[in-house]
Amino acid sequence: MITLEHVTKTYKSDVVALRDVSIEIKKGEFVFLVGPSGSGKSTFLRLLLREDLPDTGRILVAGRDVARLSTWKVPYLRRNMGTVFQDFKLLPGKTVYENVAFALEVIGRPRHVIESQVPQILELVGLAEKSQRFDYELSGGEQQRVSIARAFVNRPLILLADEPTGNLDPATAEGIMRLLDRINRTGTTVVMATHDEGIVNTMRRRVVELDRGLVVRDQARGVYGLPA
Amino acid sequence: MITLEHVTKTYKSDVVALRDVSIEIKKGEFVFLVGPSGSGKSTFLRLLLREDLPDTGRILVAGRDVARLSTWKVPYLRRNMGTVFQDFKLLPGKTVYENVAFALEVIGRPRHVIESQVPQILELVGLAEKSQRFDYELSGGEQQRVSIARAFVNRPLILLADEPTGNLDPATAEGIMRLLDRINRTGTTVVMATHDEGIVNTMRRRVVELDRGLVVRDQARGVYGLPA
Amino acid sequence: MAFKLDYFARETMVSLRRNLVMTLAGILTVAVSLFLFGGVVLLSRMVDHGTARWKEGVELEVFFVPTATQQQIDDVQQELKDSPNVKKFRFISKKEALDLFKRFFADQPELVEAVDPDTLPPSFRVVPKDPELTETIAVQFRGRPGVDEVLTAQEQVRRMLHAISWIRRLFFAISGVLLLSSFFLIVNTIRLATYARRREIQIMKLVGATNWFIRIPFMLEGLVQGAAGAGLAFGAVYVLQQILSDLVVRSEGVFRSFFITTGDAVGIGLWVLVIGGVVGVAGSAIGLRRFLDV
Amino acid sequence: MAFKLDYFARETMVSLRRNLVMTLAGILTVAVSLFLFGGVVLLSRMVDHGTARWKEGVELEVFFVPTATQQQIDDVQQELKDSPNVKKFRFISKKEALDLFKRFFADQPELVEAVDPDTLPPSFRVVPKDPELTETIAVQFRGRPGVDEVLTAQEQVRRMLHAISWIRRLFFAISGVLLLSSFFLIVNTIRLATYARRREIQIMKLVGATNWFIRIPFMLEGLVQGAAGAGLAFGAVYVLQQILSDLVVRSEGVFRSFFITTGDAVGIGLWVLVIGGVVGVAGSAIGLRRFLDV
Ligand SMILES: Nc1ncnc2c1ncn2[C@@H]1O[C@H](COP(=O)(O)OP(=O)(O)OP(=O)(O)O)[C@@H](O)[C@H]1O
Ligand SMILES: Nc1ncnc2c1ncn2[C@@H]1O[C@H](COP(=O)(O)OP(=O)(O)OP(=O)(O)O)[C@@H](O)[C@H]1O
Ligand SMILES: [Mg+2]
Ligand SMILES: [Mg+2]
Repeated sequence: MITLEHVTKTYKSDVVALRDVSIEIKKGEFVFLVGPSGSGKSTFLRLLLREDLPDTGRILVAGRDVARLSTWKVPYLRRNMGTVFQDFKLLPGKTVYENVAFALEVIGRPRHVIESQVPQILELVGLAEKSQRFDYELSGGEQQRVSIARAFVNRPLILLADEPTGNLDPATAEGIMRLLDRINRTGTTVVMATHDEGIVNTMRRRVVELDRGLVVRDQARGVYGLPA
Repeated sequence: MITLEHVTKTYKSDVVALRDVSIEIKKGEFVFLVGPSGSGKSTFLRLLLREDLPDTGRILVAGRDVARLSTWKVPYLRRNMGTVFQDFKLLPGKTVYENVAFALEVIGRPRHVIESQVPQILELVGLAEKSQRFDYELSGGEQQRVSIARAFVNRPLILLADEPTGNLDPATAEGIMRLLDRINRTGTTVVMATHDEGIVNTMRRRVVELDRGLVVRDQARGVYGLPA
Repeated sequence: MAFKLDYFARETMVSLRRNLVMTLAGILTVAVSLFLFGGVVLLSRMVDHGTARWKEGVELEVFFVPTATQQQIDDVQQELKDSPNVKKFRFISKKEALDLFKRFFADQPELVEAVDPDTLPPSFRVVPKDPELTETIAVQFRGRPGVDEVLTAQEQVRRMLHAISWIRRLFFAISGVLLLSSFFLIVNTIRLATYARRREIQIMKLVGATNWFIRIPFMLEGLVQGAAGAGLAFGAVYVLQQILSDLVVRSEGVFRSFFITTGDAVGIGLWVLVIGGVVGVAGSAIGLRRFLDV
Repeated sequence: MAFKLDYFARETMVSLRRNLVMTLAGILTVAVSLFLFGGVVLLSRMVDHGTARWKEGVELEVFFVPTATQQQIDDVQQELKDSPNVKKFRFISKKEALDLFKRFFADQPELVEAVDPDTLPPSFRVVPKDPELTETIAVQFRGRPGVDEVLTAQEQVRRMLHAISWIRRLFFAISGVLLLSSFFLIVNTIRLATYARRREIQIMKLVGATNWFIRIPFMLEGLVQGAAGAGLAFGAVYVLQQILSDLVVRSEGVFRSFFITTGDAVGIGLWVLVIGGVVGVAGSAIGLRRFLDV
């Protein structure tokens, strides 16, 4: 589903965010991306989304060479991928409902589908009553959950989640992880960057560890820290 | 140092973020503010900073009635408080160095002081080499550390930290907590909203738990969850 | 892309309302700059009307007696044709003279009523090759059979006419400059508003929106702003026309002929509307361009 | 607040550079709108010069022979004073006549050189109570001892003069409208730029910045933008002046008197600079106001 071959990404010529990363993620896998702050996790996800281009190397997502994709096809690539951004990236000046609905409007879903699916997903992330709130009227954790709902709502093939529980209390985080797990079981490939030791150690899924842009560990059913 | 008396805060008439909260925090205390997502932690900190006004009740910070303070005095109140915001609130289009230096420029520190203190604090949070980066050129955790550095740099009387470790890996988070502890030991009052169970349980400081705006627990040397 | 008209309409209206500061800034910029443009065009229409009869640069006019025969007229015409001093000339028939008379005294209908078309003389308006030759030509035709009188523009009047034609050109240039400026100012304002929303645009792209999906609501917003601003400008031009007409009617002498009609104002207004709409849409599209490649 | 000049200067320059889109939008708006204003003022200066000698609404002029005695002049003056038909009058001495002559023929220095001041006659410029009385007054003074001739403005010339005075008023109105529009457009643009940076302003406040600490760099930015834009407008006005002067010199007749000097352009340019700076600063201050109460 996702293949990286010798991918290197350098920002502004001197900051090497990823160094010669090669990795393969199969359809239906659940992968944790761990590593210290600034190790390149978000960059990894950004490249998959083609928010940025790699300097060298090849990235295949769902069989397509992401870097070679012509510009007008990029939106169609992105529609196969739901993304929870580390900084949420809610659409400013739009309500919770509109933010989630936007992911469906974009792919041209008819109105009645939107009107039934959006409340459903908001219920799942516990924001049913807050659907008419604006982005700036939400607490940090609530914004994060809107971002999660938007990433889920169009049932993407691939789910990229960057630190999706960073602003959530352990109980809510657990709920979200159960949701992610359920989505994964329906066949969706999930790649999740996280710092949450507890979650990684409980779920025991594949763990890829980055350090200063290098893949230093790739372990099936792994844990957060190095197995001591 | 900080006193809240029967403070209620309602957003838009129907969202009650804080309900009749009364609490006293003494000079030099270290208080964890915990509670599920949307329970009112950020609102609590926002009121102390006078980013918003309470509907009813009285808030005293360093002996001053925050709600009654005339507008022009507000900046002077805020200079006594360093704040780590949940969404970082870095100054857009400014470098790391400029962001941190701003807190010192504001209080009119001479140039040579700024030039010696800023690199020092950036060293402490591990961003010495990234001082010339712009806000949008930083990873999530790096932005969070800039926010922390800015809150510390002018050695405030009170430190408000809203989820300061949410985007940090456990090792970096521990380093930051050690720093916070050290600052607290020099007499600074620290109020920190957090979801990090590990940190709260390790530090064993005073824990105030909020739930839907109510103080449901106030425990010296407490833990994150209810002591089961 | 499924073209979802209702989505775009809703999105446009909501966005206009929520970004009120931007919306108003855009509308007012359009209104002010197009009003300036429309106002100047209106003034230049006034000058046009006021100087219509001088347009051809007439320097002298050979008037026939009302009873002049066609033969007499033809003779004079032939002579004008042959004269090396004449640059050009034009025949004003009785009917045409009546039309001009009516136009010139449009504000004095009782006068127009009273005139008997048969008493209005036909004439030739003659432009000499050189202003110095005016008197020579006048002498040549004075007293010809059928010719009543030859009137030459006096030196000072001629100079004034010259000045007026200059003023017309000046107004034309000013309205050109103002049109360009309006374009620029409007596009500038809308670009700025788009710039302020660049984050929103980037997020939309990351969520999988195509460029057109983002562009259409922005362009519709531009259209609404442009049209609304132009509407205000239209109104202001209309009011200006009323005020000027009023002033003209109450003025005396030559100024009477500097009339402007409501039709002028409406014509200009429609142009202003079209320009407003087009510039609004184009401004949005231009403003968006650089934020769409994410 | 310790007034840290170097901080404010640095902050201003850095911010102008980093917010380049805004900076350029601001500068260009100022440039375009002040150029429009300056251009129109320039034109109206031209009209002023061209019509200077008609300013007082002279309708007839009583010229003395160059050898007229003071007594003769005083007699006429007394009679003018006593006449119920005269609205006002003004004495033009020999010296003054020379000045006017020089000004009128500024572009023909050889003519000015040639004139002997003593041959220029003194005169009275007389405005009758009613234009109809012009001929009555003329008759009254024609042939008086010392009086050379009495020139009356012919009907058509009078009407033209009337028109010109109207045009002057018109230009005055247009430049007023343009000045207001410039103000509005500039403030609008700068407000929009400020609006786009409202988040930055809010953060500054939360970190403990006083209003003035935030305001000063913004106002300095406004000043720089206003001044830079006005500088461009100044340049454009100057170029316009050169072009117009050139056109005027090559034109003929009455138009020669519609000269404009480089001094006019510079005078207007300085005004434009002052206006640009003031509006830039005020625009920033106004734009900031609502974002400062956090
Ligand atoms: N736009 C950019 N320009 C320059 N450097 C950048 C840019 N974005 C990221 N970087 C740098 O690249 C490195 C990797 O960043 P990335 O965001 O991928 O880290 P991360 O693993 O997501 O960290 P975190 O856990 O803190 O979010 C960091 O050192 C960061 O400073
Ligand atoms: N500006 C606002 N307008 C309306 N409601 C708001 C606003 N800000 C916060 N709220 C609501 O007030 C409640 C408390 O918000 P607050 O941000 O204090 O929560 P929190 O404890 O910080 O949550 P989190 O852990 O998710 O950051 C939430 O239900 C939130 O939706
Ligand atoms: Mg990251
Ligand atoms: Mg919060």
